[in-house]
Amino acid sequence: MNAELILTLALGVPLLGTLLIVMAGRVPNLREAFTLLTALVTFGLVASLYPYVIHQQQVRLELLSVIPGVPLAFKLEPLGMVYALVATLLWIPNSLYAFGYMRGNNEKHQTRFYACFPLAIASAIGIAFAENIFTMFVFYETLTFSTFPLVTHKGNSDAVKSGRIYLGVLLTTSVCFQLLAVMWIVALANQGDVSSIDFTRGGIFREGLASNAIDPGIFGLLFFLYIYGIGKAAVMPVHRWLPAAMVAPTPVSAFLHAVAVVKAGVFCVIKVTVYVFGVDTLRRYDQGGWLLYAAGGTILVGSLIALFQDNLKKRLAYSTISQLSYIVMATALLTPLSIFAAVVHIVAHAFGKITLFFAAGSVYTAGHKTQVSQLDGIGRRMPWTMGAFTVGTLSMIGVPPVVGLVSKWYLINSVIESWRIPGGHFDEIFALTVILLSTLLNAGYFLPIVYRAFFKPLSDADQKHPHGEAPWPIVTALMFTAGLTLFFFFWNKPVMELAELVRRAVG
Amino acid sequence: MMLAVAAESMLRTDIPTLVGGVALLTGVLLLLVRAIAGPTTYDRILAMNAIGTKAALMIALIGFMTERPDFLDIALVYAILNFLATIAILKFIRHRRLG
Amino acid sequence: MGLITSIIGRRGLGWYLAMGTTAAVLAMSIQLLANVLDSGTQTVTYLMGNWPTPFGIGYVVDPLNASVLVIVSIISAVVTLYARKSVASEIAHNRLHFFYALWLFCITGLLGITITGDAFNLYVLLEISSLSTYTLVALGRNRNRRALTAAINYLVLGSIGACFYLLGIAYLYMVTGSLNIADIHNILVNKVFPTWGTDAPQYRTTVIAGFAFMSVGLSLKLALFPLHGWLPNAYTYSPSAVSALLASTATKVGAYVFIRVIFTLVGVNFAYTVLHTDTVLMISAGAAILFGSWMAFRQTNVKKLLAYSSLGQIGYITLGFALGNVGGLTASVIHLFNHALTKGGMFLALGVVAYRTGHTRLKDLQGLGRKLPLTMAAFTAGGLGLIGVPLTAGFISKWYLVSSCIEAGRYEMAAIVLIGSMIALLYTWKVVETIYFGKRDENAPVVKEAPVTMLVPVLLLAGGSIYFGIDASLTSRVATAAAHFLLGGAP
Amino acid sequence: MNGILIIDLILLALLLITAVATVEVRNLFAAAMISSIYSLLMACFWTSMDAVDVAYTEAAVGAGISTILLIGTLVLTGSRETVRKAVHWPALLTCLAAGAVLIYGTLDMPAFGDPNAPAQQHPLYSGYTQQNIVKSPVGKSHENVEAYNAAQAEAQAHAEHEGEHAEHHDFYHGHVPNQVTSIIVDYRAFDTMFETCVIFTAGLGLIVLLRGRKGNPLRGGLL
Amino acid sequence: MLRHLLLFVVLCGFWAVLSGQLDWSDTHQRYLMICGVVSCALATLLSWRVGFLYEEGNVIRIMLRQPPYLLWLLWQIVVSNWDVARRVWSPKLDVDPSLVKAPYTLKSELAIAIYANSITLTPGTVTVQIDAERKQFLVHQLSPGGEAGLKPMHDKVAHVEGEGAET
Amino acid sequence: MQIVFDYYNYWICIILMMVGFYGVIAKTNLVKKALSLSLFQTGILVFYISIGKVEGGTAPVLDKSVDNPVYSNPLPHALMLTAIVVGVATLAVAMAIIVNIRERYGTIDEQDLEQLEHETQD
Amino acid sequence: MKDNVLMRIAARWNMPFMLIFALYTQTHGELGPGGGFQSGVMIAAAFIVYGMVFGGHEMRRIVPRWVTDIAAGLGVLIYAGTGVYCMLMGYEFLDYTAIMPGNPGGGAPWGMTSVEYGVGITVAAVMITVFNEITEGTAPEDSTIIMEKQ
Amino acid sequence: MQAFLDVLVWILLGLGSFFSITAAVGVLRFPDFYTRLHPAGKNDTLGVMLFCAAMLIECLKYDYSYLIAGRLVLMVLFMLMASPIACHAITQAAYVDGLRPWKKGEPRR
Ligand code: NA
Ligand code: NA
Repeated sequence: MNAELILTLALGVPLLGTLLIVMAGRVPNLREAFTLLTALVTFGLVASLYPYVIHQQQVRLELLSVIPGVPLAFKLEPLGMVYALVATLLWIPNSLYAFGYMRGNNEKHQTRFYACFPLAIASAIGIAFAENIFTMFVFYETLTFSTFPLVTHKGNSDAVKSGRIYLGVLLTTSVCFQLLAVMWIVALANQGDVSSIDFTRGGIFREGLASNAIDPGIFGLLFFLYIYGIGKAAVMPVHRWLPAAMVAPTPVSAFLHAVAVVKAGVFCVIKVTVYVFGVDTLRRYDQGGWLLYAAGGTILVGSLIALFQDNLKKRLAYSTISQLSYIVMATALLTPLSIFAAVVHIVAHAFGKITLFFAAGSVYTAGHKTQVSQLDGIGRRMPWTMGAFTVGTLSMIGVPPVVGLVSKWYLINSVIESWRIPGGHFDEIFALTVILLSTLLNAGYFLPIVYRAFFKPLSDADQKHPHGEAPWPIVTALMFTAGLTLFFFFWNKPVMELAELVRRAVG
Repeated sequence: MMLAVAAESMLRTDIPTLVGGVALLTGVLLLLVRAIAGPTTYDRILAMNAIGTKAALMIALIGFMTERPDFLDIALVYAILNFLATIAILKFIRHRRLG
Repeated sequence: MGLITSIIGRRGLGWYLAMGTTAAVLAMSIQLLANVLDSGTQTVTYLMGNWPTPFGIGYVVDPLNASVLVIVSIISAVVTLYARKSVASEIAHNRLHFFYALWLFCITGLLGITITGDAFNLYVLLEISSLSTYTLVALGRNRNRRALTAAINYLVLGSIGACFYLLGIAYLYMVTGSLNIADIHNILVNKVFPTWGTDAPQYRTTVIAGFAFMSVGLSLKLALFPLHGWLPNAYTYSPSAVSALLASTATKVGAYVFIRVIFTLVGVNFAYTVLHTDTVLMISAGAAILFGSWMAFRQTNVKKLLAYSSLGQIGYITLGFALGNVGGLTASVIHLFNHALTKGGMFLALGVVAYRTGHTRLKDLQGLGRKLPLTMAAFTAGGLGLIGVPLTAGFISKWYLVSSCIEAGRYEMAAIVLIGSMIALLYTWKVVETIYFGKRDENAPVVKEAPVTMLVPVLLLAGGSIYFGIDASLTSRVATAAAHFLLGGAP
Repeated sequence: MNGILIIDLILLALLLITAVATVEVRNLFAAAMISSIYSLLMACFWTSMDAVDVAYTEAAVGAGISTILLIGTLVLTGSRETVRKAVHWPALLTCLAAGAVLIYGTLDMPAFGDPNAPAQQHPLYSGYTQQNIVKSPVGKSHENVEAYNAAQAEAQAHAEHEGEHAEHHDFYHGHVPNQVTSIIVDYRAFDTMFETCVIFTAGLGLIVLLRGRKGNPLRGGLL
Repeated sequence: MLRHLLLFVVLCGFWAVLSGQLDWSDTHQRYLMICGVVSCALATLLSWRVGFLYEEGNVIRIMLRQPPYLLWLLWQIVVSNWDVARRVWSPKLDVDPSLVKAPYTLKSELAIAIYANSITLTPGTVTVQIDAERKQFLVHQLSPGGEAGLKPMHDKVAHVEGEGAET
Repeated sequence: MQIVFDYYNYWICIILMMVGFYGVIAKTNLVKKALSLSLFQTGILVFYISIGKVEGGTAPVLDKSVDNPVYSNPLPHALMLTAIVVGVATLAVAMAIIVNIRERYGTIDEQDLEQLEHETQD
Repeated sequence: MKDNVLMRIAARWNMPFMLIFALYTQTHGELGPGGGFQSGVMIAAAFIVYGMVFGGHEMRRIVPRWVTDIAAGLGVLIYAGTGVYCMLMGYEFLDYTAIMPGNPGGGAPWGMTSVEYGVGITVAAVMITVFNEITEGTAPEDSTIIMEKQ
Repeated sequence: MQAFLDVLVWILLGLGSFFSITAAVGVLRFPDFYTRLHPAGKNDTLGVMLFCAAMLIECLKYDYSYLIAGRLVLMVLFMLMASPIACHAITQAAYVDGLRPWKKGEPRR
C-alpha cells in the first residue's frame, strides 16, 4: 500500500463507517461493533502513515479542485500527524466509553449519535493533513457541523439553546474572520503577493513583506483574523461555546475537549502560525505580543472562573479554556522550542482531559451526580473512576509522573529560550507569572475535588442510594486513558520525534 | 422649425378642412365637459357616443388633410365599435350584466 | 438550433407534454452551451426568417446566456417533474391542462428572454412570462386568498417595470434608430459616445435617461431593493411549484437582462465609469442583503422567509455584477446557478410540506425532521447553502463574491456579504431547529415522506447544490468564460 | 405638416384633459367611459401621426375590448371608488421626479419630426420603407450592418443580373404596400408570434381565473 | 332562400366597395376575390344559422321602397335640425319638453324599427320606449306640437312596409 | 421657444405618462389602478409613434400616386401594435384577478384589502 | 335587451356586415391598415353585439366555448406551424422562402397571409372568451352600481 | 367647375362645423338628459352627413377612387342606422331606470 492510498483510506474509512453505522441502526450491537471497528481501523491507518512522516517523504493527495486554483488537497506533515494520531487514538476509548454511557443512561437516537463521530473524525483528519488554508477551513467547518448534532443530542430546549451558541460562535468567527482571511490570502496569492496558499515552511508572507507588496498592517490584521477566526481555540472572548456545549452527553464533551474539536482549534493556530505566517516573520513584525497577553489573560480568567464552578463539567470546561490558552501562549512566544512545547501540550492535555471527562461521566452514569459538592466520599464507592480522575488532575497541574509535567517543562524552557533573544523581557516575565499563577489555580480547583472524593464522608442522602462503579466499558475506557497519561510520561518517543520535526521546520 | 413650416404650409393648406377639424375638436371639448361633469351616467354616455361620432369624422377628415383618404376604414371601424361600446354600457345598466 | 422547435411546442395539454418539452429543452440547451463554449467566437446566432439582424430578430447565444439558458431549463425540467403531484393537489383538476399551458408559456418567455438578441423582442417575451406568472401566482387562491392580492400587486409593479424598460428602449431607439442589442451597442460606442468628450456631446441626456429608466424597470422586475415590494407575497402565496420556478428562474433572468443591458447594451464603461451606476447598485445590493436577510429572520411563515431570503440573494447577484470585474461577474453567474439550485430545492422541499400538511408556517414544520427525513435533509442542505457553508454551492458563490470584493478593494461589501451570511445562519437555523427539535402537535395530521415524483426533484436540486459545492470546476469554468466574454466584449 | 400641427396640439390638449379626468373622476363607471373617450381621441392622434395601423388597432382595442372588459369588471365589482386623500404627495413627487428625468432626457433629443434623426437615418428606416432588405443567401447570417451592406450590394448585383426574373414571381410586385404589415408579419414576425402568444396567455388567464365562478358554470368549455 | 341569395349579393357588393381589388388577371387580386366570395358565403351561412331575415317581414320590398322615403326623411332631418339649432342658440333656451304617446299599426319588425328610428332621427322627438303590446311608442319631444309630424311619417313608413298596414 | 417646438410632443406625452403613473401609485382602487396603468402605457405608445413621425411624411402604406413620398417610420408603428396588444392582455388579466379579489374579499380597495389582511392573519 | 325590437334589428343586421368587414380587414392587411389582430377583434365584436342583445347563452349556441378554447390555441399553432414548416423545409424559422423554394419573395405573401390568419383566429377566440368569461357570473350581492341622478 | 366645387365644399364644411358645434353647445346648455339627447343625437347626424358630403365632393375634385366615395356613403348609412338606435337605447335605459324628464320651470340639472 502506498501512502496516498492510506491517506485516502484514512479519510474514507470513517465515512464508510458512518454508512455502516446508519445501516446497522436497528441492531445496536452490530452498530457499536462497527463503531469500534472503524475507530480501530482508522487509527491503524493513521498510525501506518507515521513512518512516512518521520522519513519526511512527500505524500500528497489532491481530491478535487473546488474552485480553480484552490484545490481540496492533503499533505503529510509532522504537526498534522500529531493531531491525527491523538484524535484517532483517543477515539477508540471514547467509543468504548460511549457504549457504556449511552446504554447506561438510556439515551435516544443513538444511531445518529454514533454516525456523527466518524464524520467528525474524518473532518479532523482532513484538518490535520490539509495542504492549504482552504482545505483546512473547509474541514474546520465540517467538523463544526458534524459535531452540532452531538452537542444538541438531548434535543431539549437547553440543548437547542446551547447548540445555537455553539454554532453561532464557531460559525460567526470562522465565517467572518477565518473565511475572510482565507479569501484575502487567496486574493493575495492570485496577485502573486504571497507565495502560495499551501502551508509552507517558514510561512508564505516572507517575500511579500520583504518586497513591500504587503502592508505589515494587513499582515497583522490577517493574523488577528485567523486567531479569532479559529474559535475552536477558545481564546477569550470567543470561548463562550465551550461551556455551552457542556449540555451534551459526556462522551461528546470528552470528544470535544480532548479528541477532536478544541484540539483542532489549537492545532490550527499552531499550523497557521508556523506554516502560513511564519514564526520568524511574525516575530520580525512583532505580532506575537498581543496574542501572548490575550492567551495569558484567558488562562488566568478561565482558571479563576473554574474555581467558582460547582458543576463538575463546567469546571472542567473552564479548565479546558485555560489549558488551551497554554498552547496558544506557547505559540505566541514564537520560538522553536515554544512551538515544540505547544505540540507536546496538545497531546498531554488531550490525555489528561479525556480522563477527567470520562471520570465525570462515570460519576454521572453511576450516581447521577453533576455537582462538585455532591462528590463527598465518592472515591470509596468508585475507586477506579476517582483514581483515574486523580491522575488526570495531576496531569493538569503538572505534577510528575504524569504527562502534564512534560509539556509544562518544555513550556518553561521555551520561555527561557525566548529570554535569550535580545529585547525587552516583559513578555517572558508575564508568561512565567501566568504559568506560575495558573498552576496554583489549577491545584486550587482540582485538588479539593480529589480531597472531597477520598477524604470526606458520604453525605446522608447518598447513604440511602448506594451505587457502585460505572458499567465496565466506561471503566475500561477510563483506565485506558489514565494509563496513557501515566505511560506517556515514560515513553513519548513518537510525539517527541514529530514535535522535533516541527521544531526544525520552525527553526 | 415646426412653427415656420406650419405657417408656410398654412397658406397652401386646405383651410376649410382645417376649419372643419377645429370645429369638430371644439365640439369634442364641449362634449368632454359634459362627459366629465355628468351629472347623470346617461349624460356621460351621451357625450361619449357623440364624441365617438366626431372622432370617426375627425379621422376621415385627417385622411383628407394628409391627402391619404384611403384610410376611411378606420373611421368606419370606429363608428361600428363605438356603437358596440354604447350598447355594452346600456346593457350593463339595464340588466346589470353584459351576457 | 432545434431549440426553437421546442420553444414553440408550447400549447401543452397536460403534464406529459410539459415534461417532454422541458426535458427536450434541457437537452438542447446543454448542447447549445457546449456548442457555444467550443465555438471560436463564443457566439451562436440564429436569424428568425433569415432576415439579417438589425432588420429581423436574431437569437444570439454567448457563454453568458447559454449558461442562464441551462439554468432555466434545468430548473424548469426538474420543477415540472415535481409539479405533477404538487400542482394536482393545489389546483382544481379541470384546470390542470390550462395550468401547464401557462406554465410552458412562462418557461418559454424566460428562455426566450435569455437568448434573444433584440431589445424589443425581449420586452415581448418578458411580458409573456410575466403575464403567465401573474396568473400562475393568482392560482394560489385555492389555498390562500392572499395569492390574489399578491398577484395584482405583482402585476402592477411588474407592468410598471416593463413600461420603464420599454421607455428606456424608446430613448435608446431614438438616438440609435436600432433595436438590436449588438447594433445599439455598436452605434453608441462608435458614434454617440465619442462625441461626448467634445464640445457638442450628442444625445447625452437622452442616453442617460434611457439607461436610467431601463435600470429602474429591470430593478423592479429583478426585485432589487428597494423595488422589491411585489416579491415576498408573490412567492409566498403562489402554488408551491410556481414559487420554486419563480424563485429560481424569474429573478435570475431579470438579473441576466440587467447584466446584458449594462455590459453588452450600453457598455460597462458608460454604465460604471461615466454614470457610476455601480455605486448605486452596490448600495442597493448591500441594503438588499441586509434587509432581505433580516426580514427573512423575522418571518414565521417559512415560505415568506425563503422569499425574503431570495431578496437578499438577489443582492448578492447584483453585488457581483456591480463590482464589474471578472471575479464579480463570475460570482454573479455562479450565484445565479447556485442560488437557483439551492432556493429551488428549498421551495420544492417546502412544497412537500405544503403537500403533506397543507401549510408552510414555522409551527407546521415542527418535528418534521423525523417524518420527512429526506425532504427535510434536502431543505437543510439548501439552508446550509444559503449560509454559504463550505462544500455547498452557496459557499462557492460567496467565495467568488468576497474574493472579488477584496480584489476590487470593496472591503465594506465583503463585510456585508459575511454579515449577510451570518443572518442567513440565524434564519436558517431557526427553521432547522424547528424541524429537528420541535415537538409535533399531538393532534397534527399524520405525515408521510413525499411521493417519488416529488422527492426526486427535491433531492436532485439539493444534491446538485451539494455537488456543485464540492466540485465547482464546471460551473466556475462556464461562469469565468461568461465573465471574460462580457468584459472582453465591453469597450 | 399642414394644418396637422394645430390639430395635433388641440388633440394633445384634449388627451391631457381626458387623462387627468380618467384618473381623478370618482365614479369608476365614468372613468371607464372617459377612458373610452381617451382612446377615441388617441385614434385621431395616431392618424395625425401617420400611424394608421395603430389607429386601427386602437379603435379595436380602446373602443371594443377595453370597454367591454372594464364594464364587465364593474358589473362584478361595483363602481364606486372610496374617497381617499385628495393628493397623494409621495406619488406626486415620484411622478415629478420620473417626469423630470424623462424631460431631462429629451433635452438632447433630435427634434420632433426631424427627418435627420438617427431613427430615420439608420439603415432600418430605408430598409423597411423601400423594402430592399436582402436575405443572406446562405442562411447563416450577418453580425452587423457593415457585413450586411456588403452582402446586400452583392445581392443587388445579382438581382440586376436577373432583373425581370425576380420581378415576375413577386406577389406584390416587389413591395408589400403596407410596410407596417410587412414588418410585423415578416421582418419581425417573431415578435408578432409572441404577441399572439401574449393574447393566448391572457385568454388562458381569463379562463383559468374566471371560469367556474359562482354563476359562471363550466358548461361547454374545455375546462 | 331568395333572401339569403340577396344577402349574399349585397355582401359581395359590400366587399367590392371595401376591397376594390377586382382584377382577375392579377394573382393577388384573384386570391382576394376568392377570399371575398368565400367570406360572403360564410357570413350568409352564419346569418342563416342565426335565423336572421326571418322575422323582419318582407325585407326585399322594404328595401326597394326605402330610397324615396329616405330622401323625404333627409329633408325632415334638415328642417328639424334647424329648429333644434335655433333653440340651442336662443339666449333663453326655448325648450318645453314633454312625453307623448305615439300609437302605431305597423307589423313587421323592420318597419317598426324604421319608424322608431325616423322619429329619433328627426330632431325634436326621441323614441323613449317601444311598447309592443299596446303598439305604441313613448316619445319625448323638445317642444309641444312635435307629435303633429309623427302621423305623416307613420303613414309613409306604412307605405314602405306595404301589405297589412292600416291607414 | 425653439426648444418648445422641438420637443412639445415628447413633453406632453411625458406628462401623459406621468398622469397615468400617478394614478398607478396614488389610487387605491384596483380598477382605477389598472386603468391608470393602461394610461401610462398609452403615454409610451405616443412617445414611440412620435419618434417615428417624419416631418412632411405620410403613412407608411405604399402610395403610388406620389413620386418619392416620404414615409413616417413604420418600425415604431409595428412595435406599438405589439405593445398595445400586450397592454390590453395585461388589462384583461388584471381584471380577471380583480374580479376574483372582489369575490373573495368583498372589496377592491387596496387600503381595505390591507386592513382585511392585517386583521385575518391567514 | 332581446325585448327591444330596435336592438334585435341592430344586432342581426350588423352581424354579417361586421363579419365581412372583419374578413376584408384580414385579407387586405398587406395592402392597407389592419390585419389579423384588428380582424380578430372585429369578428369577436360581431358576435359580442349579438351576445349582448340576445344573451351570452344564445351567442354560445352559435360559438360554443369549446370552439373558442380550441381556436385560441389553433391560431397560435398555425402561426408557429408556419414557422416550423419553414424549418422542416430546411430554412430558418419563419423564413417564408421555404413556402416557394426557388422563387425568392414568392412565398412571403403566403407565409404572411397564413400567419395573419393565425393571429386573427387567436384574437377572435380570445376576445370572445373575454366576453364569455367577464360577463358570466353573478355580481356579489352587495355590489351596487351607483347611478348619479339629478 | 372646380371653383364651384370648392365653394360647395366650403359651404358644406362650414354648415357641418356649425351643426357640430351647435350639437355640442346644446349638450352643454340644455337643462336635462332628455333634452340634451335632441342636439346630441341628431344635430350630429346632420353634421356627419354634411361633412361626408363635403368629403365626397373632395373625392370628385381630386379624382380619388370610387372606393373612398363608397366608404363615405357606407359611413353615412351606418350612422343613419346606428345613431338613432344608440340614442333610443340610452333614452330607454334612462327612462326605465326612473330618470324623470325635466319640465319647464324646474331648476336645470
Ligand atoms: Na396591416
Ligand atoms: Na397587419
